[in-house]
Amino acid sequence: MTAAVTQDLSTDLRLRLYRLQVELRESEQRAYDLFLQNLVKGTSHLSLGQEAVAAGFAAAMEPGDLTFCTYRGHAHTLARGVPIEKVLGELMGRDNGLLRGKGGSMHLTSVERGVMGSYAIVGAHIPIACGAAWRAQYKGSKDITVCFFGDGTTNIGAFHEGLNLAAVWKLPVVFVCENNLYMEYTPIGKVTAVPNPAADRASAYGLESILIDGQDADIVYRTAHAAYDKARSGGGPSLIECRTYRYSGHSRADPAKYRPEGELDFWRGERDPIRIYRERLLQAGFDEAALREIEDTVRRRVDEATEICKAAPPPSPDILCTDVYADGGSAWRN
Amino acid sequence: MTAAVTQDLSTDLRLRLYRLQVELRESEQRAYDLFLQNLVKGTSHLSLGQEAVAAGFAAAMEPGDLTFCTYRGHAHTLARGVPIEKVLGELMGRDNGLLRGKGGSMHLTSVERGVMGSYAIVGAHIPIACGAAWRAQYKGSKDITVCFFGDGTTNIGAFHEGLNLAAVWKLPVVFVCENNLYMEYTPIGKVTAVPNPAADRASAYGLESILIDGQDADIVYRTAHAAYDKARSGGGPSLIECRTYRYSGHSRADPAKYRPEGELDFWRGERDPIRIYRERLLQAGFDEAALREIEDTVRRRVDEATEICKAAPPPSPDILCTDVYADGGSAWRN
Amino acid sequence: MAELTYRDAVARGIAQEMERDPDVIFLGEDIARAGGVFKATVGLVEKFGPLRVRDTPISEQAILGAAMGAAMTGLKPIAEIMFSDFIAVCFDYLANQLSKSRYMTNGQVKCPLVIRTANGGGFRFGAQHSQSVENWCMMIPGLKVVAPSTPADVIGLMAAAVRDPDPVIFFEHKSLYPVKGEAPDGEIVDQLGVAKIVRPGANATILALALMVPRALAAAERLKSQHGIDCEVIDVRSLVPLDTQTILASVARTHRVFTVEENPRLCGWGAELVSIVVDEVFYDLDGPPLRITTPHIPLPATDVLEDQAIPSVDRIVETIRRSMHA
Amino acid sequence: MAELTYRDAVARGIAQEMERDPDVIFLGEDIARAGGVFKATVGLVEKFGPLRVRDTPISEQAILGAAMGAAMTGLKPIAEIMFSDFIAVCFDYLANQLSKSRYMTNGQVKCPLVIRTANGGGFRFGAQHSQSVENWCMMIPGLKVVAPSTPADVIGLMAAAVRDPDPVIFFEHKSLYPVKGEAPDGEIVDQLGVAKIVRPGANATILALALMVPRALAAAERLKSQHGIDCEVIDVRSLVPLDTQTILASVARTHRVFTVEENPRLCGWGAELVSIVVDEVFYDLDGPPLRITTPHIPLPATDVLEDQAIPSVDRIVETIRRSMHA
Ligand SMILES: Cc1ncc(C[n+]2csc(CCOP(=O)(O)OP(=O)(O)O)c2C)c(N)n1
Ligand SMILES: Cc1ncc(C[n+]2csc(CCOP(=O)(O)OP(=O)(O)O)c2C)c(N)n1
Ligand SMILES: [Mg+2]
Ligand SMILES: [Mg+2]
Repeated sequence: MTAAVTQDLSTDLRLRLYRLQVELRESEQRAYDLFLQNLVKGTSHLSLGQEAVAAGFAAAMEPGDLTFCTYRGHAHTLARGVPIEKVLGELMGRDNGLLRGKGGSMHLTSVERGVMGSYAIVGAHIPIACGAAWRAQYKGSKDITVCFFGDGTTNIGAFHEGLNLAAVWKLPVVFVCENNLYMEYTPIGKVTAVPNPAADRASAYGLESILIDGQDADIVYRTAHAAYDKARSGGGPSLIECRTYRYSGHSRADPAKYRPEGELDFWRGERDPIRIYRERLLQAGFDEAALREIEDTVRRRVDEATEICKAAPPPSPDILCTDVYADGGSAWRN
Repeated sequence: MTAAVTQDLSTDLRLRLYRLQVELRESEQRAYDLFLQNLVKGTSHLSLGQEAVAAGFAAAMEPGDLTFCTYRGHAHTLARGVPIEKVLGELMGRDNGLLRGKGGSMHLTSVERGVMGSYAIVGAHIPIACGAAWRAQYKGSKDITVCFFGDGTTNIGAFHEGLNLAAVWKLPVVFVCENNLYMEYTPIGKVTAVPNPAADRASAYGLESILIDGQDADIVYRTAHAAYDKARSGGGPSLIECRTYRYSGHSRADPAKYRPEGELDFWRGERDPIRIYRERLLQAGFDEAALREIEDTVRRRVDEATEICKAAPPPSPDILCTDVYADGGSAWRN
Repeated sequence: MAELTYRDAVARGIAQEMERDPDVIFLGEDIARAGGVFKATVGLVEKFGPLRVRDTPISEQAILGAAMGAAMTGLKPIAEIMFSDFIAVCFDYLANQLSKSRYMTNGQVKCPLVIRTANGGGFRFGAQHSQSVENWCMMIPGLKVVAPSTPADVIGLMAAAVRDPDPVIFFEHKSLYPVKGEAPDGEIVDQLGVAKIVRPGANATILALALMVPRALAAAERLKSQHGIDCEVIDVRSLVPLDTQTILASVARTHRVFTVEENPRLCGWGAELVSIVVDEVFYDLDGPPLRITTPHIPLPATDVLEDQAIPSVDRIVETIRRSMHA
Repeated sequence: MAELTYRDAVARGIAQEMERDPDVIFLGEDIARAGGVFKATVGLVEKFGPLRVRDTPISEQAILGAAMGAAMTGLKPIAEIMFSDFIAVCFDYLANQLSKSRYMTNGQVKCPLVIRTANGGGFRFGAQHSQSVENWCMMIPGLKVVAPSTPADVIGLMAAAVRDPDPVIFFEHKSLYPVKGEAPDGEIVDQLGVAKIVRPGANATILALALMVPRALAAAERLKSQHGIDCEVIDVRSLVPLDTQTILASVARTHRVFTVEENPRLCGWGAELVSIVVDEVFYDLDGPPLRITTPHIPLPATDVLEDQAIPSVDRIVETIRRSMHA
C-alpha cells in the first residue's frame, strides 16, 4: 500500500470526495435507523465503513461510465448521483423508490445514472459487466465499466470465467474487490486458498496484482483513475483489491458476533475513512466550518429524503404483473 | 521441463510403462478403425498421442486409488486395468460393454477398478473428485484421488471452485491438466489469459506451479509419484500441467483441419511418446525382441477383444428403465 | 411430546442422523460456526466438530460436487444450498451429474445424499431470494424431492432422506422456520412418497405443499363454514416419489381437484399433478381441475406486491368457490 | 424458393439478421473459425469478421453473462450454448438474471438477446448431450421459448427472435440439422407465438414440437390410413408466447388432445399444455388428454435403447389408437 499523496488533487475534488463519503455514511446510517423503526422492508446490506471505496471509484468516473454492484450497493448507487429518497424509498418499499418496490434493496438500478444494477447472486454480475464493456469495445465508445464485489465472491465460478474473458478480450472493465474480511459470517481467510483473495489471483488472468488501502479515498481515487485511463485507452481490464471493513453485520439480521473483540473498534477508530479524510483536509488547511457546512447540508438532505419517503404511498397493486416482458405486461400467451 | 532420469525406475516398471502405452495406443487405434467401419455408436474422443500421461499417472497409483476423467477417458480407464473388450464393447453399444451401452463412450466407469467415472460436462468432475478425496481425509484412509482434464477446462467456473476447495481443505487429490493445445477446435491460447492454462494458475490456489513434458512417461511417472506421496502424507493437492498432443480430431466428427501445417507431423514424429520410450529402452540395453513380444501380445489382446465385442449382442430393451433409482427401477410414484 | 419450531426441527433432524451414523457429514456456507443464516443449524458444529460440520467457500458447484464425490465413495453428505434460488448456479450437479450417474454407469455409482435448501417467499427478499423451485427439481429424472410443512415432518422426512439410497432435495420453507408444532420425543423416522390427508372432505381435493398447506387448511375451513364446500386437503409432502395412490383415491372420491403451489405458473408441479389426474381418473371428474399458482412473473420485493403474488387464503377460497359455483 | 438443410438455415437466418443490423453480434465456443461443432455457423466469421462473430473460452456463464451485459447496453447478441444440456452450467443467467432484470428494475433494464442451442436426442450421445430441455426454460418467467421444426421456420423464427425486445431461447434440434426443406428466397421474418396447423384433422389434436412434428405427422398418416382416426397436428413452434388460441380452438373442434414431447415425463411442457386445456375447455373434451413423452429416465447412449426412450411413430400411433378405442 502506498502512502496518500494528495497534492495534485484539486480542492474541489477533495471536497467532493469528502461530501460523497459523508453522504454515503449518513444515508446508510439513516437506513439502519429506519430498519430499527421497522420501516425498511426485506433485507438490507449496509456499506458503513466502506465509504472511501464507493466515493473514490465513483468520483473518478465520467458520466456515461457504467457501474455494476451487488446487494451491498446502496453506496455505489448513491455515489453515482441517484437521489437519496429514491434509494431509501426502495428500501422502504414505497412507490417513490427507484424500482417502485419491485426490486428491493438488493437490486438498486438507475440506468439513467449508469447504475446498471445490483445483483444478489454472488458473482453473477462479473460476466455481465464484461458484456457491457464488450459493447463499448465493439461500438468504439469511450465509456468504461466498473464492477464491484466482495472478497467472498472471488471463490465462485462466475468470477473466474468473467476475469478470464475480460483479460482475453482486453475489455474496458475495472473489477473492484472490496475485501471487508468476511464473506457472510465466515472470515475470508478460512475459505480462501490465498491471503489476498483478488490480488493474489490477478496473475491467473495475466493481470497486475493491485492491493490498496480502501479506507483512504485519495488512494482509491488515484488507483481508479489510473485503471480507467488504461481501460479507456485499450489497455484492458484491471483487478483492484481494496482492504476495507464493514461496521454493521452482513445484513439486517446479523449482529456480527463472530468478530474478534476489538476488531470493530480498531477499524471504526483509526481506520475510519471519513475520520481519516477529515483530518487530512484539516491538516491541509481546509476550514473546519466548511466541512461542518457540508456535513449539515448532507444531514438536511437525508432528513428531507426520509420525510419524502415516509409520506410516499406503497406501490399500487396494479404493477404486480407489469414489465415482465417488453410490451409492459406479463402475458405468456396470445 | 526437466530431463528424464531413468536409473531408479525398475526394469519391471519400465516394461510396464511401455506395455501400457502400447496397449492404449493399439486400443485407441482399434476404436478408430471400428468407427471407420461404422461399428462405434455415438461419439468418441481418442487419446492417441497422449498415452504417456495416462500410463505414467496410472502406473504410479495403488489399487484403491481413484481416477476421475473426462469423455476423453478411454485411456485412463484402460490404464487402471479395465479389460479392453469392456471399453470397446461400450463404444460399440454392446451388452458386454462396461455400462451395457447405457452410458456410452463419454461415461466409462469401473468402480471396481477405481475409475469413478468419465464426465462429459467440462469441469464438472473437478469438485466431484474433491468430494472423493474429502471422504478419504475424513475416514483417514490412505487412498488418493487423481482427476484428469484438458487445457480448455481451466476456463470454466467449476475448475476454480474445485481447486480452491481442495487447497483450503488440503485434500488428497492430484489434478492433472492434459494440455493438448486445443479446447475443441480453438487453440487454447486464443481463449486463455495465460500461456500455461493450469501451471500459471496454480498460485491462485496457493499451489506450486508444475509444468512437465507429457510425452515422456518417466517424467510423468516421477511427477505423479511425488504428488501422490504428498497427498497421501497430508500435504494437500497438486496441480500438474502436462504438455501433450492429440493426433486425431477432437471427436469422431472432427477432421482437425484447424491445425497448422506440420504441427501434427512434429508431434507424431519426434514427440511421439511411444517412440520416445521405445528408443530410450533400447538405448538402456533392453532387448528389442522383448519389446516386440509386448507389442505382439497387446495386438493379440486387442484383436481378441474386438472379436468378443463383435460377437456380443446389443443390450436387451428391458434395461431401458432400470437403475434410475437404487431400487433398480425408475418408478417416481407409489 | 415437545413443541418446537420448524427451524429447531431442522437442527434436531440433522443431529438425530449424525448421532446415528458417523458417515453423515454436513457442509455449506456459514452453517457451522454461525449456525446458518436462518439459524437452522445452530449447535451442530459444537456437537459434531468441524470435521463433520464444515463451512465452505461461496462455491455452490464445489459444495454439490464435493457432496456427490463423498456420497459416491461411501459417505452420506447433507449439503446446504443457502437459498433455493442458488440452485441455479449449481444446477449442473442436480440436472446432469448426481441425478444421472447411477443410470449412466449401469448402477455402479450410488449417490446417497441430501441437499437441503431454504425455499419460498414471504420475507420480501425479492426475485432472487424468494422463489419456490420444487419444479426445477421435480423435472429431473433421478432426483427425489421432499418439502415438509411441519416440524415433525421436518425431522421424520430428514431422517428418511438421509437414510434413502438416492439423492434427495429437501425444501425447507423460509416462512415456516418460526412456526411451532408438536413432535414426539425420541427418534422420528418418516417415509418418502407418502402424502397426508390433513383434512378429510367430501366435495373437492386440494393438493398443497409446504407453506401452502396451512393456507389450504385455512381456506378449507372458510369454504366449509361460509360456502358449505367441504374440501379434503392433502399435504403432498413428497413430489418424487409421488403418492399417486392417496391423491387419485381422494379425487375419485371428491370428483374435483385443485392444486395450490408457489411455483410460477408455467410447468409447475401443479401442472404435473393435474396431468396425472386427468390421465388416470378423467371420468371421475365433475369439473375442470384448476391450478392456483403464483402468476408467471419474477417475485416482487415489497410486501403489498409479494403478498399479492403468492397464493393467499383469499385467493384459494375465491378460486374454489367460483369454480364450484357456490 | 430454395431447398436447404435445417443446418444451413441456421447460418442463413443469423446472416440475414447480421446483415440487417450491425448491432447483432454472435458469440460462442468454436462458432467462428470452426463454424460450430454442428457446422451450423459456417461462413459467418468470414462474412462478418471476428469482432462480430467471436469464439469464446469454455465459459458458459461468461457467454450468457456477456450476452446479457451487451444486450442491456444496446447490442442484440446471439449466444450459442453448444448443447442444450449445458444450460445447466449457466442456468443462473436464464433463471435469475436475464429473465428477471426487466421486472426487478421496474422496466429500466432490457435484455434483447437470443440464446441458440442444440437440443434433443438421436445421436447416441448419452445422458449429458441428448436432452430436450425446453421445459427448463418454459418454467422461467421472463423468457421466450422457441423450437422450429423446418428450415423455413429456422430462418423466420430466428429473425423474429433477434428482433424481439425480450430474451428468447431458440432450440435447434440436433437430429433435424441434416433435414432438407423449402424456403422462400429473400428475407424471411416470422412471428413468435404463432402455432401452425401442419395437418388438419377432425378426431383428435396432436401437439408437437421440433423433431416430434415429423413423427406426429407420420403417426397421423398411419392413424388415418390404418385406423380411420383423423388427427390434426399442430406444430406448437413457440412455447412462450404460447398460441393458446390455435391450440384451444383445435381441441374444441376435435374433442381430444395428445401431446408429443421429448422432455422426460415429469413437469414437461406437455403437462402445462394439458393443464391449460383442461382448465379452459374441459367440457369440450371427450376423453382424457394424454401425454406421450420420454420416460422419466436419463437418456441411454446406445441406439436400441435411445430409440426406445424417445417417442417414436409407433408409440404415438399405439397410444392414440388405444386411447381412441380404435
Ligand atoms: C451464489 C450465491 N451464494 C450465496 C449467496 C449468499 N450470500 C449473500 S452475500 C454472501 C457473502 C458475500 O461475501 P462478499 O463477496 O465478501 O461480499 P460482502 O457481503 O462482504 O460485501 C453470501 C454467501 C448468494 N447471494 N449467492
Ligand atoms: C460445460 C461444457 N461446455 C462445452 C462442452 C463441449 N466440449 C466438449 S469437449 C470440449 C473441449 C474441452 O477441451 P479440453 O478441456 O482442452 O479437453 P480436450 O478435449 O482437449 O481433452 C468442449 C468445449 C462441454 N462438454 N461442456
Ligand atoms: Mg466480504
Ligand atoms: Mg485440450
